[in-house]
Amino acid sequence: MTRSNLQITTPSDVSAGEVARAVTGASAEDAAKAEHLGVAASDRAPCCMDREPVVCTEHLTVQYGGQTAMRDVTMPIYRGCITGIVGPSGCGKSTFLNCLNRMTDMTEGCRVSGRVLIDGGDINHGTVNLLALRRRVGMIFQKPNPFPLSIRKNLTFPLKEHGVRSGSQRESLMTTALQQVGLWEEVKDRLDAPALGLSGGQQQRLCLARALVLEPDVVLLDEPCSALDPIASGVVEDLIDSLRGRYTVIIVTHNLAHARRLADDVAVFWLEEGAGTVIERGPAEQVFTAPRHPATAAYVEGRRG
Amino acid sequence: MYRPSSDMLLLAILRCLALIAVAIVLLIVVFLLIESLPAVRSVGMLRFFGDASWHPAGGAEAGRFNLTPMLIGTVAAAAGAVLLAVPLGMGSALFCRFYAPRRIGGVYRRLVELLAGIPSVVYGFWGLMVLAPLIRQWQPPGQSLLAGILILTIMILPTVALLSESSLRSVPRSYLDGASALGLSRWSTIRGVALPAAWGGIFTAVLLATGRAIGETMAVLMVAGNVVQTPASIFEPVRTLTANIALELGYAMEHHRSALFVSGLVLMVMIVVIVSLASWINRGRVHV
Amino acid sequence: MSDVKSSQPAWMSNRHFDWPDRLATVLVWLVAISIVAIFVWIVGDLVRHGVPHLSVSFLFEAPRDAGRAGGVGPILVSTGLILGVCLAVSIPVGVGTAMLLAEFTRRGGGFGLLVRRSLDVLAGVPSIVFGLFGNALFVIYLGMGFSILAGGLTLACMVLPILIRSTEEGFRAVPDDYRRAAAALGLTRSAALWQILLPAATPGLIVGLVLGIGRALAETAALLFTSGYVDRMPESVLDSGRALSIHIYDLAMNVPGGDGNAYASALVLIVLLLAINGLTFWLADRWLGRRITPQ
Amino acid sequence: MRVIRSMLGLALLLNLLVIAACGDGATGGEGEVQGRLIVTGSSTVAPLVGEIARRFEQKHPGVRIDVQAGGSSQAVADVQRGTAGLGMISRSLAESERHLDATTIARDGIVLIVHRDNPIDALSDEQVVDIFTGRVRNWKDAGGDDGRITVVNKADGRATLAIFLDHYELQSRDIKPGVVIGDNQQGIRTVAGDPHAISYVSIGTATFEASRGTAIRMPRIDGQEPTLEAVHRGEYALARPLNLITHGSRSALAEAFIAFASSPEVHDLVEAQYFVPAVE
Repeated sequence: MTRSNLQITTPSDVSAGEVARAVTGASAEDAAKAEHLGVAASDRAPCCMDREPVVCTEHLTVQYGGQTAMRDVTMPIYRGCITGIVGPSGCGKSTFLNCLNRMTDMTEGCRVSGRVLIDGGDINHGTVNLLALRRRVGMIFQKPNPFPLSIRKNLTFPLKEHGVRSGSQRESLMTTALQQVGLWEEVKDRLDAPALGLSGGQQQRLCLARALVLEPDVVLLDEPCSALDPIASGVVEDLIDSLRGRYTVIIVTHNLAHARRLADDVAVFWLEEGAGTVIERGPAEQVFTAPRHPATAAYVEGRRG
Repeated sequence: MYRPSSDMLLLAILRCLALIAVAIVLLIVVFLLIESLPAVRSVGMLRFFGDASWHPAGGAEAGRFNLTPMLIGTVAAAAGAVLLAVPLGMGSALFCRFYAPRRIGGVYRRLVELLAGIPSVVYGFWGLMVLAPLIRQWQPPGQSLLAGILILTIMILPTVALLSESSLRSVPRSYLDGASALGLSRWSTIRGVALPAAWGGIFTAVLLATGRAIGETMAVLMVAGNVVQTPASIFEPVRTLTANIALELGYAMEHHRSALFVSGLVLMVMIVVIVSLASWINRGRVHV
Repeated sequence: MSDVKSSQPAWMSNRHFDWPDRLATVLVWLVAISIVAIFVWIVGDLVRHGVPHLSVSFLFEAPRDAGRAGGVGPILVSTGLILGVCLAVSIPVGVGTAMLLAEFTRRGGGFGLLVRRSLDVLAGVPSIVFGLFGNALFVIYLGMGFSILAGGLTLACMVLPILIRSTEEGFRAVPDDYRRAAAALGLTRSAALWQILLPAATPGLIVGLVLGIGRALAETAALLFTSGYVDRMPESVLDSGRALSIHIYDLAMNVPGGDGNAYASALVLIVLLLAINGLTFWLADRWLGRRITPQ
Repeated sequence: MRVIRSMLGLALLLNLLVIAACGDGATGGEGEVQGRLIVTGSSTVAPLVGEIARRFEQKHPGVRIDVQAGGSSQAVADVQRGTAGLGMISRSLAESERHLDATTIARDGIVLIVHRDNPIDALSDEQVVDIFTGRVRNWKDAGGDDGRITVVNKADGRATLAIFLDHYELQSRDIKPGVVIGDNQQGIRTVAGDPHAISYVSIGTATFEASRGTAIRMPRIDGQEPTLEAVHRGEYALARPLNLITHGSRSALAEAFIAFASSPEVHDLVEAQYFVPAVE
């Protein structure tokens, strides 16, 4: 992990100077921490050690019908890491997530200012191919939302729409994805059964498979376990854990234990002046053991939030 | 369980009132049967479908009672209208739900509702004054199966559009969000997710529209030319079962009148089949 | 900026052209535009030809010369009377049935199912079959002759399903808490119905009424052989009376030179229906907070 | 059982309504007639009877006469059922209708009508038959301009159709129509709107319409001038009587009205409607 490495992957110096500074600053700091925590971190995910920012937000502010919901979030997210977004409800965590694949476009009266850079490209730029962007940035929702189709079609239909012409190729990609989420053994005999007949945990894993089958780089998870029972929740959690290194994972959760177990990095959102913003971010260990912001300290100790 | 007597009385009254709806259906069927009985008895059901032509004024002996051309006319007009109205109506519903900017969508929807409220006699009048003469310039005589199909299409289109739209509206937002998060295009989302999810409601809409097309009288009567024949092309005039009744009931006597009630019975059977189909498809819901 | 382009990720360029998606968009817009065009065409035609014949006196005068001249005064009165008969019969029956269906029957119960199926069938019966039925039962069998009474009763049978459906929705929209609260107070169900549920369900009833009136006003085929087409001022509900829609039909089909007044009458009818339609949605938006779809 | 009982209840209710309805039927006073008379039937006769009724009402203020056009067959049905007190038919009584009483109030004929722009001036009987049976399909072949003929025929059950068929010894099924219509007026309207159409209607109606500028013409048939004078002289082959019919004993009102309608007092009305007054 070197400075020159960073220079290559950050966007142009002209436009993203500030980000570069933020990134550099953060990474220098993080590097120290990483060295400090060295062994533990590398045990979990060697890939995460590169500290190469994939997603950078820059003064990101979101308004719903004139009401500011999230203000001035500037944050890098590193390749191959699991980044946990924590904080009390209503402080802009989901809003932040929705900015990263422009799901905010779907909400009437939603205005986004600031920038989101993925691989150095501004996703709000006019020429962006939104469909390709969303293929690159997968998303899992709080409530499992498989399509009202068969299990098979839930996976093959998006593939087909994204131009995978060959049926046999779609089948094999589907099989791989289902195996990846550990669903294959459970559903291989009833691939043509309606997906809505699966249990909640199975549905959520199907949704994950549906996202993974498109081979995204970044996976956004919006409280993926909150609608599941503890056992299903554990299975999904293990699954997310296994994504480390291969995908850049951003997970919103209000379950602190969950974040502590899973995340490499953590960002704490807090409501300040009626809008959510990041009050603290850094490696998970540091945020949980040595919080710098008093609100974070109160929050992680369970005194507030 | 204890029930106060006032409750029992109320329940009894309400039951009687509710039975009126049942009674009306029964009475309709009974009267259609009673009135069509003389013709069925002396002409025989077979002749309604096997006679050489429809010339019922001659009585049971000299008259001819073939309803088949009108049955074909009814089915052809309704089928043509449904074939045209379904894609258009669905397009309209999709426009409202997925394509139109919010304000335009609202205004547009109101407009379709207004179209739904225009009486059939006004559509018929417009067809008579505008549509049929237009077709006549191209292919005389103008009053034709085509004119009937077009007028029926305009009439049932709002039904298809509004019911499909409310069916699309009931597709959960999470499906659509899921589809966009996968980077599916608008059309892929509609084709792959929204339409399959709304299928039941849309199919019901189509069935109800078919029922309406079969049962429509005035507009078809005014534009379709009313010649009893099996049309060889869409430019030829046809007579539907409904138009036949409207045209001849006032002048019909004895077996002729009775024969018209037979065609009413045939219509009724078609409608009951369609309604049953619709409620069978919708058996999960409360209402058709 | 050139280096931005060179290091740009693949998804940044929108060069990919999604043919099916574009085609669908164009088609859907075309459909919407053509529907608007047809609407403008029809309504424009009616307005263009109808307005010159329209005046205040047109609304009050009697038709002369088979309707080519004069107005629609008696016809509006007949239409109103037919509607009046229709509502006087259908409201009590409709409200009672809706009350029973919503408050006293289980969803899967046999009696409720019988009534519901009957209403479904009734809603689908073609209006001309109602005409046949009304002609056979009211006009001939019950000896009412061609009369406003016979026409109104026939229409009452027709609008019953619409009225019941909407009123039942009105009852169902009343929160269960009201019922429980009433029961907890030891009220009889009839008392609860009259005092609490019926007032709460009134919006549904009114929307149903307005929809039913719309349907009844637009009806022609069911009235042809029940209320007849005498175009004079009716003196009682036993007189034959010509409804507005039948007047349009007669002028359009049977009166050479009747076009002008047919257009004007059609315009009057449309304006009446628009007013009623507008009222429906205003009421629905205001009271029910949801939209009612007419079928 | 419950179903049957409530159906009975409904029937009872409806019967009560009807009994109430029948309460204020026509009542004949002494000397001055009054009450209500319903007249239904032929659309050919209806406008004339309407005018006569208006004049009759002016003379007898207590009287209301409702005239309803339907068709001759409806008149027969209605007077038999008693739905109408008086019927109008545009033909003689048929063999099977001898039990009814008919009074002729005027005479009429049937003419062919074509669009005003159609140059055809005369048609022979053969040509008429050929056109209506579909053997001739283009006006070119009947001496006119090029253009497909639209045969406008009347629906089964119309008196005009029966007389037309009778005259040409045709069966209803021999006719190959392009459009089927109900009333005279509808026929006139259809022909006036279609330059290639041909139909047949009452002379009275056609002359009346032509005089008010409707776009129709009446070609000669087999050399006969289709005029009221010809009908008057009894020379017109396609002529017919216009009758008022009753069933059973006539009410005082019906009697008075029939007497009025067939009296010379209304000859001006008959002529104004382009019919020929009945010869006393």
